Amino acid sequence: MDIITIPAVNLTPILPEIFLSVLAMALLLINVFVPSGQKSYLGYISFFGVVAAAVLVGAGWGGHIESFNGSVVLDNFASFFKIIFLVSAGLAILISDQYMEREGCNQGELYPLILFTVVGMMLMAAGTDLMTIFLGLEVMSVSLYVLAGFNRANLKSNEAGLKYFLLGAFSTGFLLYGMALIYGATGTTRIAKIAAVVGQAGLPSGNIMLLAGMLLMLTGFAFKIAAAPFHMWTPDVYEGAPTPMTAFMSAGPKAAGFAAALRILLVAFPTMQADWSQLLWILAVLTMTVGNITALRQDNIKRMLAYSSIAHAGYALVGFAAGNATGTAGILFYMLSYAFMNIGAFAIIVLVAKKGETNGNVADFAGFGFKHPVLAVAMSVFLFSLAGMPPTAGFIGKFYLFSGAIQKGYIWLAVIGVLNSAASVYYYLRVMVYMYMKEPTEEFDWMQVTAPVALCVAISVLGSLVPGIVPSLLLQFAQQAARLI
Amino acid sequence: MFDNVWLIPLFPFIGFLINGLLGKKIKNETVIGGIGAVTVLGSFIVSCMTILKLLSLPGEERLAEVKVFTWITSGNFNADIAFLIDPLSCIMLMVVTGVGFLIHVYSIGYMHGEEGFYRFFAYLNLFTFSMLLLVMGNNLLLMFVGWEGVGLCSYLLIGYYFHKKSAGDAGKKAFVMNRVGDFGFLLGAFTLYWFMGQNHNVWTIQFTEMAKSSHLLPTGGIVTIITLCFFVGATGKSAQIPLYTWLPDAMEGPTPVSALIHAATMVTAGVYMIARMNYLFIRSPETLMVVAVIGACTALFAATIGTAQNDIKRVLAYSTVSQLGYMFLAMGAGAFAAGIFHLMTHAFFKACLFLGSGAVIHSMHHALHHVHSHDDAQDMRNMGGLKSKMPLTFLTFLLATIAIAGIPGFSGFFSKDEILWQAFSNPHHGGLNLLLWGFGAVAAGLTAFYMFRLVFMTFYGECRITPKAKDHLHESPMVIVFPLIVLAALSVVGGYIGIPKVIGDTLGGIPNYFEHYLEPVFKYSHEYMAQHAAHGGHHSVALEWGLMGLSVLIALAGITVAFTMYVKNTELPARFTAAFPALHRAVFNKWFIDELYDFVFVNPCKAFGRFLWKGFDVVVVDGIVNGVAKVVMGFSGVFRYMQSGLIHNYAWTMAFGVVVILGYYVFK
Amino acid sequence: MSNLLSLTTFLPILGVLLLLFIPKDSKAVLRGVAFVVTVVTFLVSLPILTGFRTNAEFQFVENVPWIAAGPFFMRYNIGIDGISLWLVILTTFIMPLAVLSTWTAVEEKVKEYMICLLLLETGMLGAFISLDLFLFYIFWEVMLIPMYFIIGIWGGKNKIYAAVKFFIFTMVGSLLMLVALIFLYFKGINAGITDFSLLHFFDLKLDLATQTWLFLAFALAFAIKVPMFPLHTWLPDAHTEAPTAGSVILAAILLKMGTYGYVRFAMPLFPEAAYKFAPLIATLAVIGIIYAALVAMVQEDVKKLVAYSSVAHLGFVMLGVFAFNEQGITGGLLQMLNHGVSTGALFLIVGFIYERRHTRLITDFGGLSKQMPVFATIFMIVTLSSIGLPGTNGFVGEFLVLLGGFESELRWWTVVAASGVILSAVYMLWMFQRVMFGELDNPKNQKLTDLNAREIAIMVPLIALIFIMGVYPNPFIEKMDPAVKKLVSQVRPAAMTARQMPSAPALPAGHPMVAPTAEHGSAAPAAVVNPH
Amino acid sequence: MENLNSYLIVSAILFSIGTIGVLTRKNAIVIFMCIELMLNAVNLTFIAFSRHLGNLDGQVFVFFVMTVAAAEAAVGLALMIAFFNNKESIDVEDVNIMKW
Amino acid sequence: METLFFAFITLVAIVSAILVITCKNPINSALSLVLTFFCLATYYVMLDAPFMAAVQVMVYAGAIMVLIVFTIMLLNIRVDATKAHSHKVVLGCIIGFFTLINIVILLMKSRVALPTGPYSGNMIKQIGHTELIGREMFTNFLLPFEITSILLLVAIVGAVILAKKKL
Repeated sequence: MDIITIPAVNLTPILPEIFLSVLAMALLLINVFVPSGQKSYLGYISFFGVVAAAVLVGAGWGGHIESFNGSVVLDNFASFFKIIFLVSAGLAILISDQYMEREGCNQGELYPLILFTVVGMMLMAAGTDLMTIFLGLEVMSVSLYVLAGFNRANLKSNEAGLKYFLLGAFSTGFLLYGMALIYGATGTTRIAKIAAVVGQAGLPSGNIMLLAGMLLMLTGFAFKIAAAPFHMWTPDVYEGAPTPMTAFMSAGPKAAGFAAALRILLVAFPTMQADWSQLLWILAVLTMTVGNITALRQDNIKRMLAYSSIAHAGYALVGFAAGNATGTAGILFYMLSYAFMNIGAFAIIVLVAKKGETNGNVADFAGFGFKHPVLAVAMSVFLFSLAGMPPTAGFIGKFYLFSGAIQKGYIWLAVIGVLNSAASVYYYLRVMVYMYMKEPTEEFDWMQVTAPVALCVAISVLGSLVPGIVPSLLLQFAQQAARLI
Repeated sequence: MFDNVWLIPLFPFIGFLINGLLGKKIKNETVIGGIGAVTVLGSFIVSCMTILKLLSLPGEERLAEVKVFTWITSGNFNADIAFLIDPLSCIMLMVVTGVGFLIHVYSIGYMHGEEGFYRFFAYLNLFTFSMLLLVMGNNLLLMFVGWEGVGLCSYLLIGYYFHKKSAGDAGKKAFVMNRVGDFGFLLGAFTLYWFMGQNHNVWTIQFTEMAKSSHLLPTGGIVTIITLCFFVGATGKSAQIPLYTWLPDAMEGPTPVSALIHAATMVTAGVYMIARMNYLFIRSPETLMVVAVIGACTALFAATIGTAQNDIKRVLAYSTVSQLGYMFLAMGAGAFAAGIFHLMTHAFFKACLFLGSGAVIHSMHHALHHVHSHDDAQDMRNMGGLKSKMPLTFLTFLLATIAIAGIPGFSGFFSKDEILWQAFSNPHHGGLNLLLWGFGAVAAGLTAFYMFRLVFMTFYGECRITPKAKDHLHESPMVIVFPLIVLAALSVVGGYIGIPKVIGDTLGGIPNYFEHYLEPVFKYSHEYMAQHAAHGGHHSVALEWGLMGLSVLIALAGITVAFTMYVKNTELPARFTAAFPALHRAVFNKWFIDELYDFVFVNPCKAFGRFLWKGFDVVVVDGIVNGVAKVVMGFSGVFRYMQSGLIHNYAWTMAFGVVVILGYYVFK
Repeated sequence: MSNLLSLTTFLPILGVLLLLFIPKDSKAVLRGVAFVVTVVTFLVSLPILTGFRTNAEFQFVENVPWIAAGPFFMRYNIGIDGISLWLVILTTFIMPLAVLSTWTAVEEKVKEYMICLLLLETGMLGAFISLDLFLFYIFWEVMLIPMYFIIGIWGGKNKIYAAVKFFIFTMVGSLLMLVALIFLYFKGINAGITDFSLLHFFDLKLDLATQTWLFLAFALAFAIKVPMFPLHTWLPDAHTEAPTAGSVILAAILLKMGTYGYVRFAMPLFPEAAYKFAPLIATLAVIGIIYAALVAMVQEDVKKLVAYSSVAHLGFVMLGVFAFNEQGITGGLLQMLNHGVSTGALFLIVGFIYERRHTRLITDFGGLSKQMPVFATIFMIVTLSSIGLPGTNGFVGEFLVLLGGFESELRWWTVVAASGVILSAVYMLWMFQRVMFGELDNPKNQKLTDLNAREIAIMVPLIALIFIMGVYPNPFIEKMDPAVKKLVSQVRPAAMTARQMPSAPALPAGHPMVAPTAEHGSAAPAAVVNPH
Repeated sequence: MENLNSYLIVSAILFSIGTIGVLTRKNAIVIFMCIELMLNAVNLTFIAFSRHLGNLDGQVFVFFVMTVAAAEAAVGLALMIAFFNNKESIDVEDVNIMKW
Repeated sequence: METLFFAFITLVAIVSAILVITCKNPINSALSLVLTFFCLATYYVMLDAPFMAAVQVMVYAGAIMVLIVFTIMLLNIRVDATKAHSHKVVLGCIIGFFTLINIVILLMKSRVALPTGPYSGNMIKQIGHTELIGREMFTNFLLPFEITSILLLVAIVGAVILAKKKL
């Protein structure tokens, strides 16, 4: 019997992952020794850990290193997404402490779980093997189930966790079946090898099994990015989950879903683009429309933002359906901007809400604009960015997404997209209507703005505005990242 | 040579600026009135110099254009602020500034003590300015500026007593009706400009150039359209059927205004405009016929209404409408000079009449005011026997009345008779001529009747005012009487510069100076006529004398009837009304034309507007907008309830999605 | 100075930064600073006017790269020609007056209000000077935000409805325009164009079908902004609810964006399509003129009346612009300026009495002339300007529009439109009469005070402009003339080819209609063709 | 050894039965069991393919799927317990406070 | 013989799977599921994957199912006498049916890749399944293998957080 020799592996591609995992584990240990009132320190440590990880990711920019026999890769695409995840995590961490403290569930395990989630997402983005991607997805999902139900004394949180778990696991079934079919059709789980098989086999129409596998897998990712009709969990989970986690969930995992789906479809199935474009076209329309229209009549602001998040997935799908460089770059840019603007908005919600997540209705923002002008302006920036008004990052992002579609010739898709955008303006404006145009019913005197939250808001404002005014640099990064093949 | 003609409009404008901007501060009526009058006097003097200079030139050189600055240029379109000096505009200048000056003087006395005295003079000066622009403008657009400007001043001055609702209404009515005319004017101008430019590459709106290239125009056809459009403009401004109803209402303004604007000058603008563009009108027999018929009808129609009015100014107003009808009749007959001649004489005697009536009203008003009576100072039924109280006024008034009635030897006779003869003898309308003449002659009789009715009711018989007030009646001050005397004198002698040919010949070859003087203006028309028109039948001198005698007889008959009914046998009118109640009611109520207009245009317009607003704009247009929003919101509600919160539904939807997606590709 | 335009445009932003540091309770200081900033902006913009050389070139051009990523290259490319010059000046001119008009009208949240006004100014100026399609779009959208707040925060009773309607209505149109914009860009790329510069796209030859779609998208966005008939309903609401300064700016400048958009973008970019749709647009414009006039006639609220009158006036602008000839376009452009001045003034006037009486219902007034003579005079002048009385600015524009329309193929449209001249007199004068004339019988009106020095100071420049532009419009026309000529040359050939002229043209120039008769009995006089 | 298709069809049947279970059962734990059933069906597919293709990637995948199933079971059941603690029910129809 | 055996196992597997979704008592469902798992393990053996069969029995039928049963016991859920199924049974069955139809038709239509790998049944038997799997896992799939460690850690932490008695 031979001795199994573990091949030499290059750890560089997964350095950030390793760093974050180690940090998370260390935090788990440290947590034991930190008294319950001082869990903030864990937050600080993890925030700086995230920053450090971002530096690591940044240091790897421009390289292209495959490792683990083609299980994982370091490329710009992965790095860009990793930055998105780190931004989401960092911002979410900043607002977690205050929230968790207020809700009385500030347990130290929170931060390691967030970091593990990030690790999972990073593996999804960097994975070049279906197994890596699947396991990354599961690491992310399992952490998120826990995070959604983290406030376990709160029924809403329980419910969010449970719903997310059951539906997530259900969708995993389809995802896996899809992977199985692909495996059956190609004999491998390595994306590069699948691409090779797909490329030579005289596809796309040739092998329905491959197509079906791809579709089933796509539905699995559609669940993660909350695309209709796989979006149903989103509002409930977003509403029930602790607000910082909602913020995190809306930005990170969505981007991770896109990362994995983009890599698989663009690298492995470029020859079948006609098929998946067609599907994504329809999904995009459905998603945008359902998200936006349903959001129109929401009273709970978290729920409203959940529907808005569905709609945003729809916009991103517009770029995805285009499947070209412009659209892909648009998705990358948009996901990053979205992380800023959405988490920023949730940060404000964290501040305005009272204990037990009360005061979370749109109407509760009445008069906020003139009680806390700075925060209100920040909120307006986020909302305008979400609505896609220039000169915010949201606009540039949408511009690139729709441009991708138009470049591809999907004019009607773009038209539907912009009409949706116009409809969406209504509910974003509604928040501003309450903030600025209604008489205050409350004094907002319970609000206390702690430094981390303020930092989060400040970063988010910058992140929503600067790429809107001088987007070149970021766009160029996104375009370098979008060069997958 | 005429370099300083721009001073003519400038003076009144300066007066307007001073009075308008500083009048409130000045307060002193003499100064304000003085400024108003002196500026117009200045214009008058310059006008006199201008006309003298013009007369010193040989006939064919009597034309000058003075450009002040370029106003609008765009593409091939060019409009200057430039003045045209020719015999026609000079005549108008004399009328406007001369009569205008007298009325300004008169106003100082008449408006004494009125609130907003400065405002009145400012408007009056502005009016003079605008009227001068209208008259002197060397292009259609500048004329239009004056055209609208006088309309504006008319509006402002009619609404001078703005606290009276009737005054405001009347002003608005005048403006709007004028605007209807302006609409026609503009369309005419556009059509002309476009047609000449498009087809002949003559892109111009200058009168002289248009005249020069008028030979390019066809006869009838497009020219008929153009001239009809212009004529619509003329009917608005000059109160012809169908746009005449504003003029009687315009009597809401102070009397000097009626005299200046609604008798002597502004309302004649339409006549002036046709004369100015005679070379166009002559090219369209159809238009000429329309003009003549409208003129004749208006002359008769307004005269009938005039017979039954009791308001002294309204009688004069209808008289004005009627006399304007004469002028249009002349225009329609192609007798442009005759029309302008009547315009001038009419300015004299009608201004005199209005100012005289103003003096009466002024006096009545004061008397009634003294005894705190609320009787109407303008109602002739309250007057009577003023002859002795106001002898000078009476005398001047009588002279002017004789003039308007067409008694030989007075100015009105010459001009009116010329028109009637031209209507009868012109080569344009064939068989219609007799009818036109008939209308004119009957109208002349009616004119004589109602004018003398007015004189008799006002100045003769018993004084019907309350005895107490009677003592307060007295002659007006000199500042009022002086203009009356001047105008009365002009009414008498003004006609001698235009003695009709037949009389002149009989009297030993006295030429018709007026017609001769205007000859250059109508040169192109005459050329055209010489080329094209079939010459009308030659009429014998005897016929002309006969007709002249007939019209004088008719006039005399009218006077006699009036004398019978209102001096000798004063219960006759009542018996007459009793005998023909329907007729009287119709005439008294001005044939219900105002009501008809309200019914046909005004009310439907408002109702339609209201419908468009409440019924269409709010319900349909905005309804669609809000409806879209509502539908989207409705969908929102539906989608919202699909989000039932139940895991089964969610899972089912997902599985359904998978099945459909998969099924589509599998079964494809 | 080479970056004068940028300076003018972004000065208000500097003002905003300044305002941020002023405590919000010192209202007088806030107002003062805002006023000074707008005045300085106006003064800075004057050298643009004086330095403008009368030719068709874009001047004061600044052109630096801005966004360079992927297929897209956007530049910060600004400049003005004769068309935008006046709109820029109009904007800087109106703004100080607008600020001044809110001196006492807005007492709450003064700081935010002034910030909104200044942001708005930057947005509007930016839109007028952009020569990069993308840059234009940015400014175009940015404008919405401060205006939304101005209506929504400081507006009347129904302000939220009006503000949201305004925002979304405009947004729908402009987003479709965005799609068209991107599509156009890709067409451009295929034809070798490398960035969003407007000037490059002028040379792009597109086929008619493409042009049609693109034109429709652009036209919709601009039509909403203009607003043209059936898309106008946001306007009465927005105007009625907006505070005075908001209405003034909305009417005077914001609406001009729509018409400016047609002139600058929709027509020269898609000339054939524009020509093809000219009858449709003219029809809507004419309907707008008549319809809005009729509706205005029966309004009970003065402000709403003025709002509808705006619709009618802009109908004239559209008609003129789509006459495709020099007079029409010049008239349209002048009418834009005129409308800015006179309707702006009207809204100020409505603001004055609203501030005094807190009502705008016509029936609440009557006889104000007696109590407020100065006001009456000013109101009268502005009213007359609005109905286009010769000697005031309104006339010149309206006249040229009608003239241009008449010379073009839209003759019959023009005839109908001209009747709007009558209707405008009806509704304006009727309103004026009901407000200003009659008995002063309402006791509340008897206590009204006449305009104060500040209010007069606001109105005097406007009144002066009304007369200057009415009496001596030539300097205005001269500056814009080369640009208009260029525009005509851009759109006219297209119009000519699209028309497919019948083979026999009209009679040659100077050829008399009547055939010469004394031609030695020549047998074929009709065959003589005049050589020129 | 039976041919590949038999296994695949058995797997499909099991997968469908699992789906039906998820869609019809009310007890969250049973639903979870049904999901496990689906995963097992997938596993069968993987191994069948693996055997057919003669490479072991599929079997390795199955190994990982089992791990995942275990992890999910741990977290899922913990979530159910947490929910049960608050609501005294594990019926998914009681998981309904958030809707619309 | 083998076919018969396959048919028998299939029958058991399907029947027990149906029992999983029809039994009212969760415990019964769980036990049926265990039976299904055993059937699957049998399949694995038939497919020359004895190691997977062993893991199947140990991990699934053993660990996971025990956990589930424990939970059911722990929560002590009343056996709902009235309804174990939601009212959506019909809808659910339709979806399930169509899922099946879809997959079956798909399988009919599709081509499976030709055998590419070196691992025939004989070779597996020769070298030993466990070793082969081990080789694969520690060479080609080393990274996924490592990730599972994180996954399990997360699961543990999560489960502890969610279910521990004291907050």
